[in-house]
Amino acid sequence: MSGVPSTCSALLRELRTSPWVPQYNEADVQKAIDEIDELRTHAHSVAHLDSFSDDDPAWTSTLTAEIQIYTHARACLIAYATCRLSKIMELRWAVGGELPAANRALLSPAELKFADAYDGVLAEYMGAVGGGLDLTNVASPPKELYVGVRVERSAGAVVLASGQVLQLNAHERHLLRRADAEPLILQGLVEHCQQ
Amino acid sequence: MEIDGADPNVNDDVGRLMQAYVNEKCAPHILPYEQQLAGIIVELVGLQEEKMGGELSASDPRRPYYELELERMRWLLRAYLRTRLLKINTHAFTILLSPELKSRLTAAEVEYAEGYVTLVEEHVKASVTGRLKAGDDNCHVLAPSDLALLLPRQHDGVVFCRIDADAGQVDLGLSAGSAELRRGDIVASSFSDVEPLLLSAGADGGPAMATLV
Amino acid sequence: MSAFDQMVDDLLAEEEKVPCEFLHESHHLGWLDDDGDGDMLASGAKIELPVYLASELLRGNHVDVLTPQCFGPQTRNALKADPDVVNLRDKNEFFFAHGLRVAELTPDDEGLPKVLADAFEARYRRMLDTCLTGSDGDPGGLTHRLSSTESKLFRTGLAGQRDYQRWKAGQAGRITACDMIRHARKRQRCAPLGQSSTPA
Amino acid sequence: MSFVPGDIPTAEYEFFAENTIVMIVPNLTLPVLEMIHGNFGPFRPLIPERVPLWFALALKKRQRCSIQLPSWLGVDELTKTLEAERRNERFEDLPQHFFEVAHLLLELARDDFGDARTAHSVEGLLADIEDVRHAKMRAQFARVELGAHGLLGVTRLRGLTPIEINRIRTFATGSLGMLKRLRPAEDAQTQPTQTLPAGLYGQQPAFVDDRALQATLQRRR
Repeated sequence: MSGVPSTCSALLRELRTSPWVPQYNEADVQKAIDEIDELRTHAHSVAHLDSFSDDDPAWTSTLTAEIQIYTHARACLIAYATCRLSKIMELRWAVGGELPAANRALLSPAELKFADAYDGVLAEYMGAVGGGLDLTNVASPPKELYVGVRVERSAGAVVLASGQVLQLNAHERHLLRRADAEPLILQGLVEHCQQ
Repeated sequence: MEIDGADPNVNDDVGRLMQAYVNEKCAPHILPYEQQLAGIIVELVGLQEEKMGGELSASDPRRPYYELELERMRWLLRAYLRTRLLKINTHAFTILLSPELKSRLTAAEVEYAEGYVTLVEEHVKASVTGRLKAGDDNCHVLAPSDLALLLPRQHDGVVFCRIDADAGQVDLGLSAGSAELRRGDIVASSFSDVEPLLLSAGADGGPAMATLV
Repeated sequence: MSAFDQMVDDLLAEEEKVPCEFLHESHHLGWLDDDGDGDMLASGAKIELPVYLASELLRGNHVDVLTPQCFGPQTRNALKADPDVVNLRDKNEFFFAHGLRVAELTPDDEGLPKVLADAFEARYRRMLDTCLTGSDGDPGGLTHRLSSTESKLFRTGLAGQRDYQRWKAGQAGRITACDMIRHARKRQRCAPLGQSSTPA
Repeated sequence: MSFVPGDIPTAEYEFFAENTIVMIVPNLTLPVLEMIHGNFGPFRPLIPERVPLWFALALKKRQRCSIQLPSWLGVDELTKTLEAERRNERFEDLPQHFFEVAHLLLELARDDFGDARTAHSVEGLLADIEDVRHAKMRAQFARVELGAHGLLGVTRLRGLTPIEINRIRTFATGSLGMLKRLRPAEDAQTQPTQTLPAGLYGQQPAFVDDRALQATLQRRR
């Protein structure tokens, strides 16, 4: 194993094998940033050495290698950041509304800020297309106006899209309008039972 | 079963919007917004909703069927618009850099794309590039190489395309060059090779010469 | 697989290694070589380097790139003899993506592109059969032999097949909870908040 | 939930199919339905009317109509289709939503097939047709020919219905795309940029003041 820095790729590998996103890893991100800074500082100092000559392949190969290594590491870090954003949006689109607390707990402060700001951009678009169509949490095409659901675990009261308040008590069944039922099912609060 | 079009009482636009949705789902990059088509359906949905809230009596036996149809139409519109937004998420940087692709978006979609790109850039600056040491203030800006990273590299992809009108000799861009395409043929081809067929309306602005299946 | 996941895979595939031979000395690069000593990397040093690095050094005529062992004669012969049974995952996780890059960096090795294409095509047929028959489970341990590209394709193939069968069984209209939420919830129940689950 | 080209759930094909116009015989009275999809009715008991399938099925669930089966769904017709399908290498031309409509009617309007035995034979014939076509599809997709007439040939997929293609769409398009990368047309002027020539990050250095460094290196080449 040669000594090419590997913190960035470790972050990517962790992200790649995670069902959603892994806990934001500030320590490793900082370590990766330090690695990039160090290599970059070194590359610049090499170029300013008195003995440095841009005609000498023994020097230019060094520069080439160092620039490539930190450029790659930088790209990995940016990919880590943006790929996590894509997962955040993916979830936002899947459930509609605010991200569940369990998911929010995995995010960095900057990511939470992004999530909230993104909500704003999305709300603006949905307001502009009119008709009050919510484009997120679209489940399978409608078959019936009403959907039968079963409550798995008690989850307190929820406010339905229609403004009605529904008490979710374990093992109870309800017949809800589709628009009311879908978010509850997608968020795993109730189960869809087909007749 | 192909009797839809033959029936003067049936509104073809519904089927055409379904096809527009499938096209959008299958095409690897954004297609022109079906302004007219989607506009008609949005308007009809609005009118129908008005009717339900107004003139139609609460006990009218047709009400549940009207409601179910409205649910179906709203689902279709949502699915179509949603597919486009998700695609814009994926290709936002590419789209905003290409005047041709950008012109395919609605004003609201452009605004969405720009808002979204700004947020991504801000986030990347705050959590990566802005934290790196650099001898220059410009490091807070995303470099072209960072941008290049954010542009998905596979713009093209293979699609299944059904020819809906005799298209004559068509260049499929492969080693064999062109092929004679007849109505009803189905080809698996690069999207870029069949895109012109997909976007070409018939002589009188009628349906396109091909659809994605 | 979204474009963002693809970006991650592309970057990781760029980290796969190729053997390089340095054509001259290089200052300060001794640390790249486990066997070397000191600051200077010797001319003629043979080191395995990630593709992203090897390609730039090759462009500057600093190194020669050799064909990695995972694309060597042994693999080629095995792939020619019976492409289905070769375990590509063991050879290289990103066998085809990496192979394409290696082929670019070793233009003299004219056989490689055809080996890759023929192997992919033969194995594609095998996956096609399994996907289309939609048999459950994993006949012949297929998934363990697939490279990353293949296993992604195979999974989408099986998913398509299962979705179709679910529809035939009258289950397609059933709405289910979103996976991403289920995982996060499960995780939250197992690990206290704020504690990273990253293995040290 | 993120965008993956061509990823369409099978359930959506059923949704599209539900717009197919079918003939029903209602047993209720309803004024004209003025819907977005068109005007249907008025409905009077025993007077056949043309309606979208979803509406027919909604009435059917309330036992308010019987549905007249499309002619292609009769035992004789299906037997002919199956024979032709077996005899010819090409795919028979079927109605766009052949499988979806048949599936829905068998599930929700079984009594309209007459007796239980008829419904059963229809089911058997449909399964056979599906299997024969499926086997052909397998053969066609196994015979990958780059070049010639499009990636897979122009005529040999003719006749496939969308739901059949959808069944393996993402796998097939993904595999063919990869094959195309691996086997670029020999004489073709395929763009070399497709295969990530200079790594993933283009030629530009990430930091502004690195451009000077990069320029230093470029000069030597």
